[in-house]
Amino acid sequence: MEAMIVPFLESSLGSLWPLVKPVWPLIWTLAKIVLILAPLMLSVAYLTFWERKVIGWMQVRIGPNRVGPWGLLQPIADGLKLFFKEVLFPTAADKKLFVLGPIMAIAPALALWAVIPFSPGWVLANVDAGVLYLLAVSSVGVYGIIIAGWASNSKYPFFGAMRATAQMISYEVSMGLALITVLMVSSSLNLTDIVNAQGKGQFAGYGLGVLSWNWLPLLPMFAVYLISGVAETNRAPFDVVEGESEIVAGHMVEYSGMAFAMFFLAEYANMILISAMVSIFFLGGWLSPLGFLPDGFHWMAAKMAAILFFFLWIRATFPRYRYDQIMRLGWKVFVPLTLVWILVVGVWMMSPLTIWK
Amino acid sequence: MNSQLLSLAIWVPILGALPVFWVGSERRSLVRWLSLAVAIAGFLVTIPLYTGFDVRQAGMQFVEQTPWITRFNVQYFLGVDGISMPFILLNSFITVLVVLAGWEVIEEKQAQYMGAFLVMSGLMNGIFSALDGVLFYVFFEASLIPMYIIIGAWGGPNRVYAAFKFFLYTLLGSLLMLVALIWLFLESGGSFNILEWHEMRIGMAPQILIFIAFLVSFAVKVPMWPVHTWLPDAHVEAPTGGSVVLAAIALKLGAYGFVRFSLPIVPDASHHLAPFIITLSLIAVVYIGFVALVQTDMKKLIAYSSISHMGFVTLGFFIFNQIGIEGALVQMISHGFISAAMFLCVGVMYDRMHSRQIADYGGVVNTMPKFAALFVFFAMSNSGLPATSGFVGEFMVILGAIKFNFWVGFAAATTLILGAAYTLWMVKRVVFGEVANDHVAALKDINNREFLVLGLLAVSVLAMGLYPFPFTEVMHASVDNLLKHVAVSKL
Amino acid sequence: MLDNYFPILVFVLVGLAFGCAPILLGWLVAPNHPDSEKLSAFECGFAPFEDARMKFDVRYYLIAILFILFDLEIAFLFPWATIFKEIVNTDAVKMFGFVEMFVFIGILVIGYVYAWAKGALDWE
Amino acid sequence: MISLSHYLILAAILFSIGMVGIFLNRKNLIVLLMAIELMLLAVNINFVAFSHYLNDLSGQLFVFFILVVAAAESGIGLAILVVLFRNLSSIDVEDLDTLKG
Amino acid sequence: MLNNFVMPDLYPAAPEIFLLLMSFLVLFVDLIFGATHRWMTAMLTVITLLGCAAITLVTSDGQTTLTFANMFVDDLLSDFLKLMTYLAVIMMLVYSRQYLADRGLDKGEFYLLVLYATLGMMVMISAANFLTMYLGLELMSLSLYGLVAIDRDSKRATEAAMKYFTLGALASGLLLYGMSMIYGATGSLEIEGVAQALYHGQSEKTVLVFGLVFLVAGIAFKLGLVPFHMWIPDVYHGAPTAVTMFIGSAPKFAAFAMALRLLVYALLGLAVDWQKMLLIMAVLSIGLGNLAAIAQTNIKRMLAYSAISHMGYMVLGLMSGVVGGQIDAFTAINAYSSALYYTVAYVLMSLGAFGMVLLLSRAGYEAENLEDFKGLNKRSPWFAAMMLIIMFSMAGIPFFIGFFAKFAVLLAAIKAGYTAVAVIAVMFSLVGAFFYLRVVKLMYFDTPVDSAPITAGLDLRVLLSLNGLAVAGFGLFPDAVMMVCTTTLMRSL
Repeated sequence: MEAMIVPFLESSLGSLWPLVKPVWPLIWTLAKIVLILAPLMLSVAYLTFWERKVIGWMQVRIGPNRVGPWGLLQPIADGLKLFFKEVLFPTAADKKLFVLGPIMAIAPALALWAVIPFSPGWVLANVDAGVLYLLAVSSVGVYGIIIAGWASNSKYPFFGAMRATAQMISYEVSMGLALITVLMVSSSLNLTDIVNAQGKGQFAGYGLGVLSWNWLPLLPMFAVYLISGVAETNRAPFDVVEGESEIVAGHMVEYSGMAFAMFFLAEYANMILISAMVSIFFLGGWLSPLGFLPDGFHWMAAKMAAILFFFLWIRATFPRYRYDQIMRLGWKVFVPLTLVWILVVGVWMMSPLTIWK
Repeated sequence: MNSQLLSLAIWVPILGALPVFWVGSERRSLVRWLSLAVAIAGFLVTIPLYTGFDVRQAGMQFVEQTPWITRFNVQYFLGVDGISMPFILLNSFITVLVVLAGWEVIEEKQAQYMGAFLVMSGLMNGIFSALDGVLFYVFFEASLIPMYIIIGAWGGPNRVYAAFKFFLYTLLGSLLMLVALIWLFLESGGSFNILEWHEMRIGMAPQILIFIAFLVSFAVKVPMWPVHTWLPDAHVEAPTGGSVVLAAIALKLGAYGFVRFSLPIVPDASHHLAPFIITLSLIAVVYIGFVALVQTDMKKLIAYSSISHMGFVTLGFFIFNQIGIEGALVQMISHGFISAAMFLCVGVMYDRMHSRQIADYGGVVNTMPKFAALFVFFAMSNSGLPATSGFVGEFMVILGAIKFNFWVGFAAATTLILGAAYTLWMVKRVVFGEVANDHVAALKDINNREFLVLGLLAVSVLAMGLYPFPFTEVMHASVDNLLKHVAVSKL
Repeated sequence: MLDNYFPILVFVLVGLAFGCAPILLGWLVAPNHPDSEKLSAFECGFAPFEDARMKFDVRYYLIAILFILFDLEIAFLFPWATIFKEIVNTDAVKMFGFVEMFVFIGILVIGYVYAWAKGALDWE
Repeated sequence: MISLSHYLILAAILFSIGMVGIFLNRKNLIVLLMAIELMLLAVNINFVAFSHYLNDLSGQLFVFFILVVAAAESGIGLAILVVLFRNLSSIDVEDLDTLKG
Repeated sequence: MLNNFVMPDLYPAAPEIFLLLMSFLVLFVDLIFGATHRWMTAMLTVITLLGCAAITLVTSDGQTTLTFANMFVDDLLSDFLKLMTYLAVIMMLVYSRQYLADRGLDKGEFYLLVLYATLGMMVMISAANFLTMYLGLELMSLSLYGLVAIDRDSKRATEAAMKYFTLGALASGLLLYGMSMIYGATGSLEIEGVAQALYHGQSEKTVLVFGLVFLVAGIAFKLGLVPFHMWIPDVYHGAPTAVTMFIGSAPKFAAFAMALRLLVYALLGLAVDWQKMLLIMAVLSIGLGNLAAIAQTNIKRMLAYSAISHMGYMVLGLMSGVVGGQIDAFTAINAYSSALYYTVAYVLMSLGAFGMVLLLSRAGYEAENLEDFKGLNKRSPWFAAMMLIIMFSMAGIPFFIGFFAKFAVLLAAIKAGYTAVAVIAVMFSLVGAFFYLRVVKLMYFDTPVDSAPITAGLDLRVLLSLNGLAVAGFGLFPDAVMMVCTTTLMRSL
């Protein structure tokens, strides 16, 4: 596409072009970023709306329905409301860190999208170390929470932050280990390659691509990754971090207005990200499930939507876990399970029965 | 000829000390008799050294040579010549006396006391017979350990200070010697054999340095003025036995070192620095003699007298003539007997009065006639009365000194007056006159054991004074040989 | 090669800007009438009487330490996993490449079991 | 263009900051741990830079192990810190004064 | 690329592998039976070490074998040092059994950390690559940090652990920085490769020397040389005596191996440069170690300063191998074997000295002040004699092993032309003699303050006696150990 735009600009800007040329890559990149961020923000907004609707339906009520037709303008109203709310800086807080907290939470949640491929070639940066980048930057998100909790200098945020940190790093371990099996079978750290690797295989040859995706041979890992993803985003039923009835809102207690909104945005952006990652690692990304259907972004979107629905579904269904149960699940179930599965996959790949050539 | 005699002389007392330690101090009489048996056995094994000694031969006799530390070509190399052989006998003999002297007086930890002396005796025999540099050094240093313990554990009120001073002073000297030994080893192309070193050629500058290294070591041990200050402290604080061994044997180690190392290995430096040594010796003889005069403590007085007498020895060595060196050697042996006897005498009084102050005594002759007789006799010989061994040595050294330089001889001769002055004045104050106080009045004369000890020494002193030939006879060839070595420049 | 990373850098900066901007805007646009009650730390109606940064459970440290260890294990597994197919297809290292990593994991598992048995993984 | 020496100078600066941090820090032991990490990271930069310019992978391999060891080290360091805090109720460097002489 | 792979020969690393496997067994045995049968853990630990010794002996063929892609070397030197290490560790375990039990410190972790520290030392000893050297060093150090803090309720111990940790980490940082520079200059992490690069002289001298400075600083830290000695007194003092004994013994072999492999095997070409640094540090260590020891009232602290000075003497040997930049095999072996011999002698004495501290300690009482040695001769003449032997040996008085160690080192130094340094060294050993003598003085000349009977177990008594007698026996017959040291180095250099 760039190849089409550049000559156009060259001819239309004329003498101004030499001035633009040096910064052109930057402009072009920014344009692409906007192209990613704008829909993302919209998704975030409507994810909140959808969440309330879905939960409403599941609980046999209607959900938001007043603002705009079918309540569709509700997220916009929420956003505006937060925008005009007072931003408080508690006296006891460490002001600089207090501001830094939400920034550190949202920035990685957005920056991670840089390497996510939406469909062949639709990726901002097709880097070979994509998986590493994902792992590295997603860890930075923890800092946002812990900084917020520390900076607030108040007990609830402090506890919330401690809990959140411990929980997030615990599940990062199982996520990382689960990812190992994916890497074993796809032999690449490049996300596009990982998706493409899922398009090959016995079943894909029969036109049943859906059965060649990683979720089936790596089913336990798929489950582990998905559930860890829920825990990683501190979503119900692992939402002890902000558990309203326990510690009010965890690390966000002292935040208000836009500062609070940042955390909120980060959480939903992360949810969408996790769903994208699950799609890519286990559900074949943009690949179509059946051979005769064309591949494309719509598959990716559909898969992400399905996973997001799963997120909302379990929130409506499950009661909140106790904290010790969460830690036990992470350390005593997921870690051994993933380790065993690495062995299983290893043996499988060594054996003549291997399905990964 | 490989004989085991020297090894026996060294190891019989040391190994004999082990059962003594093992028996422990609870069984006192067993410990005493066992110690005595070991000491006598130690003495007996040295007698063949004298009887089997070939007086015409200048070289080493009773040689034993086996590799010890092959890595550095260190050998277990023993041998004696006419110079060192008498000291082994002297040492073993004195050990017997020391054991006897400690018979009843030592009440605490007697086993350790006796054992320490036996070990000490063996180590000192090792020093006198070692012909390997490292072996010599090892014995030389190791002998500090028992002495340190003896002074510190059974000494007087200020014993800890004295023990430290003794140890550190001596160590200070010997450490430099170690460096010199290593240097010689490297220079000689990998040999610690002292006899080979005697033949080695060394330049003047290293000679001087080596001489100084040895000098520091031996001067402290002798002790020469001005590094003598440890000696009065050590003597005063040490138990009687310790003082005896220190005075009779340990001091000789330094002097012996000069003869074995300094003179033959670095003769040119020795010649070059002889005036310096002679000066120091004369200062020791004269100045220390005066110092001795003003002492109020008997042990201190004898200690200073020892320094003064040892000044004679070093003087005798560095005038480089036969009579001087032989005189010095005779003086060493004689001083071994006499100083031992003097300290034993003081010990006898101290055991009864628990005081060494001259002022506390007076008129001892009235209550202890036998003792007084012996004491006076030893005092006479200490001041060089003819017909005692003290006279022989001093006379020979003075003769040698006059041959070398009249004024040196003259200065040395003043010792006859000074020695007589301080010794006899002390005897006068202690032994003669009225009974000074009730304590003196209550004194008991010496018992048979003490009489035996002192008597044996008196006989030795007298014998040596009247007929020194057996002693000088064995030295003759070796001293001759030594002088030949010294005369040849090694530059 | 580094060109690939340029968009990432830009995106990170945009992310940061995106974090700052709304807060700044909100601060500018929104009303600002602080009072001491508003600005006090959230408590159950009491004034907080001690510093909120108090001692906390040592188990959080434990989790942190365990996390570091496992995360590093993952760091070692990553390169291995990425070339595992290659390993399997190369006869010279097939068995070795497989066994070696499981020796590594095995050692870690032993430590893990030990920690489990010692109760390091228990929260209660 | 960035050359080897740039990396080396950066590493040297970081390393110095780390070292200075250890010696001049009189406040907090955590800062000390971080200073140590900083030093190790500086070393890593060195290794990676050299490895790249020498076209030899072993330097990067070394970095891997340094990272691991650094993590283990901070693990131990934290553990000791926790124990120390239990005993001392403080993690000030200045309070480490029981042992003297 | 993968096709070029060659399966490494595991045989040369058999002792390490055995120890690792056994450590798992120990771990689980302790887990299952530990609470009630701690002796099983201890016993298994000793058995493990004995097994290692057996394997080392059996597999020792005197050949130099490289394995693991030239990262690991098995030569006579490594076999010898490893055997010595096992011996030191076993002795430490026997010595400290009662002490640990009395204080509730005989946890399973103690034995495990000791095993892993030993493994680290073994890897260090066998390292043929900077990487293995570093990993071994860290495995050892990290275990030691943990060991120092094993008494969790002791303020002193945890503080010591913190100091040890901080300075230890700083040291490895320095070491690594040096390694990275040398890697940059020579393009190799292999010790042999570095030596080759230096030999061919195609590396940049400035970078090399810059790296060398840091490398030497790191080594000096681990050896505890002035001015990198700050941790030694505090750690020796603060740590539980059993741990102090451990730190003061076996790791010295590993540190020696490290110094030898890095400086001599790898950087012999820079000998002139590192000799100067070592020279200064050796003299400072000997000086400060001996002087500061005088002021101590705590025997562990005193021994710490004495350790500093002893390492100074050891380094004196290490730096005497090359004379004026000319490498001569005979001189080199002479010097390095003297340093090796010194290390062996020192560890033997150090074990004995700390063994005495353990002997006098009992449940609820730490006999770590010099005062506690008062009148020991009255309480136990035998052990007083043992301590006397050890102290005089440390002071370098014959007939004990310490004298011959000093003798060998001095000989090497004088041979290399450092006569003045040798004179300074012996003069400071006079200062040193003072505080060793003071211990003897307390034992023999003073009356006891603490008249409680010595309650130590038979194992400790027997071992301590053997240790003391060994110090004396190897002094009377020093040839055997010396020859072993020399042969070892001759066949490994």
